[in-house]
Amino acid sequence: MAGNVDALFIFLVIISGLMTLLIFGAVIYFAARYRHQRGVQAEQIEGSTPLEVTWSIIPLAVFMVIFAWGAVVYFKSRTPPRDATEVYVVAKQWMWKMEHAEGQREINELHVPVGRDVKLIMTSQDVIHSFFVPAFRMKQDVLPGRYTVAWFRATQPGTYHLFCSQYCGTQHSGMIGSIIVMEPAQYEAWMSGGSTGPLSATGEKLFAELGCSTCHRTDTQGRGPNLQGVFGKPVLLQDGRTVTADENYIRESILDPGAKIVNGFKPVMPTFQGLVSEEQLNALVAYVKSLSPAAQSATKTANAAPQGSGTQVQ
Amino acid sequence: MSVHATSSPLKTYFAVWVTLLIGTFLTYEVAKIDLGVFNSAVALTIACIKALLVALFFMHLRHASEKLLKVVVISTLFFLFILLSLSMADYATRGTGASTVSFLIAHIKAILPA
Amino acid sequence: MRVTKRRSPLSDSNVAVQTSVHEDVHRPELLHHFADPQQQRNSASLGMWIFLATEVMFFGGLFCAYLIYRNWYYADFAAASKSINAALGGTNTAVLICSSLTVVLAIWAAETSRRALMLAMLALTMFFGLGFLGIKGVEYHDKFVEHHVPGPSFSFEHEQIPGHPGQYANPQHAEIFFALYFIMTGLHALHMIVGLGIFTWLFVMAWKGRFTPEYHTPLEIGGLYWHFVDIIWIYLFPLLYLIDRHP
Amino acid sequence: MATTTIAPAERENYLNKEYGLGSWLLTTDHKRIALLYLISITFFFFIGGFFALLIRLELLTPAGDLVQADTYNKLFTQHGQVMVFFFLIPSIPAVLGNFLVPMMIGAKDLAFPRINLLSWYLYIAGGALMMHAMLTGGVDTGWTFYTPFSTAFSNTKVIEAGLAIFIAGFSSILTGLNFVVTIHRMRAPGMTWSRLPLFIWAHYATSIIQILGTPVIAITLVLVVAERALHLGIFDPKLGGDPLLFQHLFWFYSHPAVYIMILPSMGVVSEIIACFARKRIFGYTFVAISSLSIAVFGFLVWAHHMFVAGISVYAALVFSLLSYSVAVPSAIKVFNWTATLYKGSIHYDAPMLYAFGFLGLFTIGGLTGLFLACLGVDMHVHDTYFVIAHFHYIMVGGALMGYLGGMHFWWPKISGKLYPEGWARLAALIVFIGFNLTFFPQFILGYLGMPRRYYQYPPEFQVLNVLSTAGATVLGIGYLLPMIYFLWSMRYGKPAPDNPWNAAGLEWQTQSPPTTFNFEKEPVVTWEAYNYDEIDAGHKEEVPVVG
Repeated sequence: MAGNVDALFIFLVIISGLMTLLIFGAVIYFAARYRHQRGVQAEQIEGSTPLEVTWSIIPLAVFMVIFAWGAVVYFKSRTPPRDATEVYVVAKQWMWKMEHAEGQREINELHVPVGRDVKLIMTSQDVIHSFFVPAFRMKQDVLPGRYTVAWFRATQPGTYHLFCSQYCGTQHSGMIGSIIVMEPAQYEAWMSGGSTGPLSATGEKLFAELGCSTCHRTDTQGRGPNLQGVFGKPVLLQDGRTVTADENYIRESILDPGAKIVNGFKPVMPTFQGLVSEEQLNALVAYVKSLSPAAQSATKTANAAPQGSGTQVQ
Repeated sequence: MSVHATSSPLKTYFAVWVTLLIGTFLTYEVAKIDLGVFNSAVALTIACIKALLVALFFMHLRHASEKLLKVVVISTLFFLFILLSLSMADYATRGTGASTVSFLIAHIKAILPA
Repeated sequence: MRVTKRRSPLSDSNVAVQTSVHEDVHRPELLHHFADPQQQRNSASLGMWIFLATEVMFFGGLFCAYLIYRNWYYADFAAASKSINAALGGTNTAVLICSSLTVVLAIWAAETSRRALMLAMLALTMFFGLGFLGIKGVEYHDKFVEHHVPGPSFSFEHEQIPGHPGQYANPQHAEIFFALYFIMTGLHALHMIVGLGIFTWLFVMAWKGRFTPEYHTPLEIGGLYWHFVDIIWIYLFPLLYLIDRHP
Repeated sequence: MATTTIAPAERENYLNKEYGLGSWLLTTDHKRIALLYLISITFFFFIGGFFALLIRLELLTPAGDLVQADTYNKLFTQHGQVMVFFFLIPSIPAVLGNFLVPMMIGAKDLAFPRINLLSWYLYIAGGALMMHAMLTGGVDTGWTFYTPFSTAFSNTKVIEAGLAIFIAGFSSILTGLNFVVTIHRMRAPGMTWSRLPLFIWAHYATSIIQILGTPVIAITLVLVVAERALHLGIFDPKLGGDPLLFQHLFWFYSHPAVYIMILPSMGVVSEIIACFARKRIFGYTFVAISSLSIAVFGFLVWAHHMFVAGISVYAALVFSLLSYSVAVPSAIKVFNWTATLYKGSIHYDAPMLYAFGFLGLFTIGGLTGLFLACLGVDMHVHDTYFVIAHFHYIMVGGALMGYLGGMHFWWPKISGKLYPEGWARLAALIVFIGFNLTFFPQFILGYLGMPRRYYQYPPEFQVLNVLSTAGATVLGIGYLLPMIYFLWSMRYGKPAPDNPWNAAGLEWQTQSPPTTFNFEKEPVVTWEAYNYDEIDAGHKEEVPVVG
């Protein structure tokens, strides 16, 4: 991403540099050339419509180029690749809690392998924060009550700043951390230690403990919908609407089950708001995702260090 | 009030008054019939007509001697429309959960014969 | 003294050529910085309309918030809306419409030198205004008794969603409805109270005989304000009371 | 510039007509109210400036050592709130606008003089409440009041500050209302729309924003205050609300509010450039129309403050596209001012130096706005010092340069005294250099990734921060100088002639300082705006206003 943003940024610097030179040059030249001299009167000029049109249209055209280019870069950065490694991020005043899909937990640090897409599924426990890694030219606000998603791919091993860039209270400037980018081999070594098992396994255990599995059965007999293969698919709701089962939908269904009732089911599920923590929610979401082949493959291929697709210029 | 004094505006005033009362009654009664998404549409249409009547006749916008007052009203409504439409544009297209767009489509589908 | 006053075609004033304004005519209401009564009246009316424009945007922000949540939490809002008394709301709409009528009649009476009628209509307007607030008070009282006022004692448990038997409204979302309901109707009621203040003052002025067929600008300006408050209610009523009323 | 006649010392004017505190506090004279505003906004400017100074001192070192973190947060919050709501927004409209709008159109006063006074009292009430909030604990939410921090987490005086801004907002609304009605209704005979000075057009456009935008922030603050006081859930996701709705409503006003600050400044600059280039403004119509289009388009772009806040991607695209629509009229203005210089007869008096400064700083500020409107770049520079630098270039470089330029330009008219020209030129130079030294490094800081509102920062950012702090010191001196010599000139300055600049415009056709009703008799306008050819050709007898 950094390359894309930088190229655009440099383009903008050149464009505005030229504009600045043009205007400053003209102002300074005119100011010197036409300075007041005794006996010389100013020459009145009313204006010129062709000129006005020219200097409206040309900037507008340049602006449209900037817009289009910016939109493409933005769109790319908002669309995480399907097979990205997933990390759940919980922000709170004033720390970052990270949880890898494989189960490793970290605070204010995030270890990632070089050259692999990393998708961040982020939420906040209290106020709005913002996940900002200047080196990756990437920033996304982290909101309470919902997930926001961001992704990046590191190209150089090293340690990079992680800042909270949305003002969040007293220790806002202390809510910093590091992204530690490692060679794949080192990363494997790091990953092998200190895990309590994959996040989805924690979620599976919770799923049983909270009694979810009594209704959400793996057959068609449950009182709740069968969750196998649901993630990422469109879901038909009772009122005729269709939603895509993404992270936010699963989250909402746990916390506010009455909001979107799946067609053919009764609104019998109790809310789990206040009963599960953000970390537990993440585990449950990870578990539901693991029930879908696409998500599963993502977790499995996570260790296979996929090569860049080629279209992604770094 | 030489500007808009016609012979006697009383007739107009009472006619508007009666229309407004009928409109209120109609709004109240129509709400009891299930029209799906069109319940709100009907209620808001009647409300707009009522508001227009008050503005045109009671507030004398119709007879206003100058276009300026109409310009003020129309441009205010334009900016109100900007506020409502552009902020809702965000909500209607947020990918998360059921968007307003799919909500409307679903409602219209529900009303159309299968 | 000025004899002619030319304005360009672009000018917004209808006064193309204003012929001799007699300064010897006693005009206590003409403020010193205006050239003539027409200019003063036009200024006052434009000022009021612009003020109403700010009011539109003021309520507009609330409507924006309300409409977004109403779309989001439609079912919960419908359930909450069903718990408020639409008959009282409808009655109040009628009361306000009647008060708007009495306002225009008062102005008409001023235009046609019917002092007694003007005073009666002004009094009647205030009567309707107070009636509106009284009915509003009854509604608020009901909500208070039912614990529907947002706050620590708020409760909206096991309230059916209209049209979905067995499905209950989310109390949190209903609380947002009631918060907006109280803020919107509360600010509207505040405007009514200000309106009553204005009309009390107008009544006193009328009593003192300040209004003539030539000069009753305050009456017109106050009337504009009153009608505007009426218009706001015309929208509040269906939006808040009639979300999903069918059985 | 050549001065022709020296005014007699003791003519009756608006300053010496009455004496005593009551004659000021109960005045309905727009000129006296302008001076009341001048004194009060200067007071708030120095309060806000003091906060800025402390912020820059704290940032001299990477560690948080000068003040506590909480104090620092209050400093930048209050710096923003005071400067935006109590200095910049009222600055040019309430001081220069109040003083000049009636005079420029040939009116005796604003349409509603008592409402004008009321608006000053509202401003003072809001200001007093703000002062009280600051003195009894302060506010730490950032000037943006973002929820849910402001409604549920901050334990500072959010309610008081919110109400203070709410009240001050009504002052702003009433000023705008008064201007619009005045411009429509009170123009002198012959003062057609196409003859209006561009200052008036700019204030007309500003007033539209004040009238239509301010109520929205007012109601938003009402909701924040209500939510905080009563624990409602309108903006709190824990209770089902959406914090982004707050941001939408907030920026619906607060983005156009930037144009409330910059548009009047553009009006001032148009007047100054025309006068000191002795020329008609190039493309008068386009400059006038561009003011209006900035006001209108300004309302269409607000969510470019929210590109990374979690709004829909599609909405972001729309808002990014619309954001460029406001850049075009701004560009048109800059090009037209530049073209006005062509074949002019340019004088380098202090007001013109400020106007040059405005041109340069506004150009940089405007162009960096393109970066922020561009989705791809905004992802990186949003909420960093890049944004800080950008909006200071607009709001301080642009709005404040215009304000100072205008104050110098019209000071002879306002006070009846001449300011010391040499000092004024020096001050203009110091402000320009100090400003760039303060804020240009912040662009680089932002690109390197230093987030805004940071109390301590990684050591690699120190060099640029030290530069910035050094610049702020220079800038501070630059702002103190005019304050000192303006005060000095009131007592020791040479008496000003009626038209020291030989400028066009009705305000120069009356005496300095003007009488209470501005003109001896109602002026009749028969000439176009900026008729410098006629003035310089010596046809001065064609401007028969003062009896």
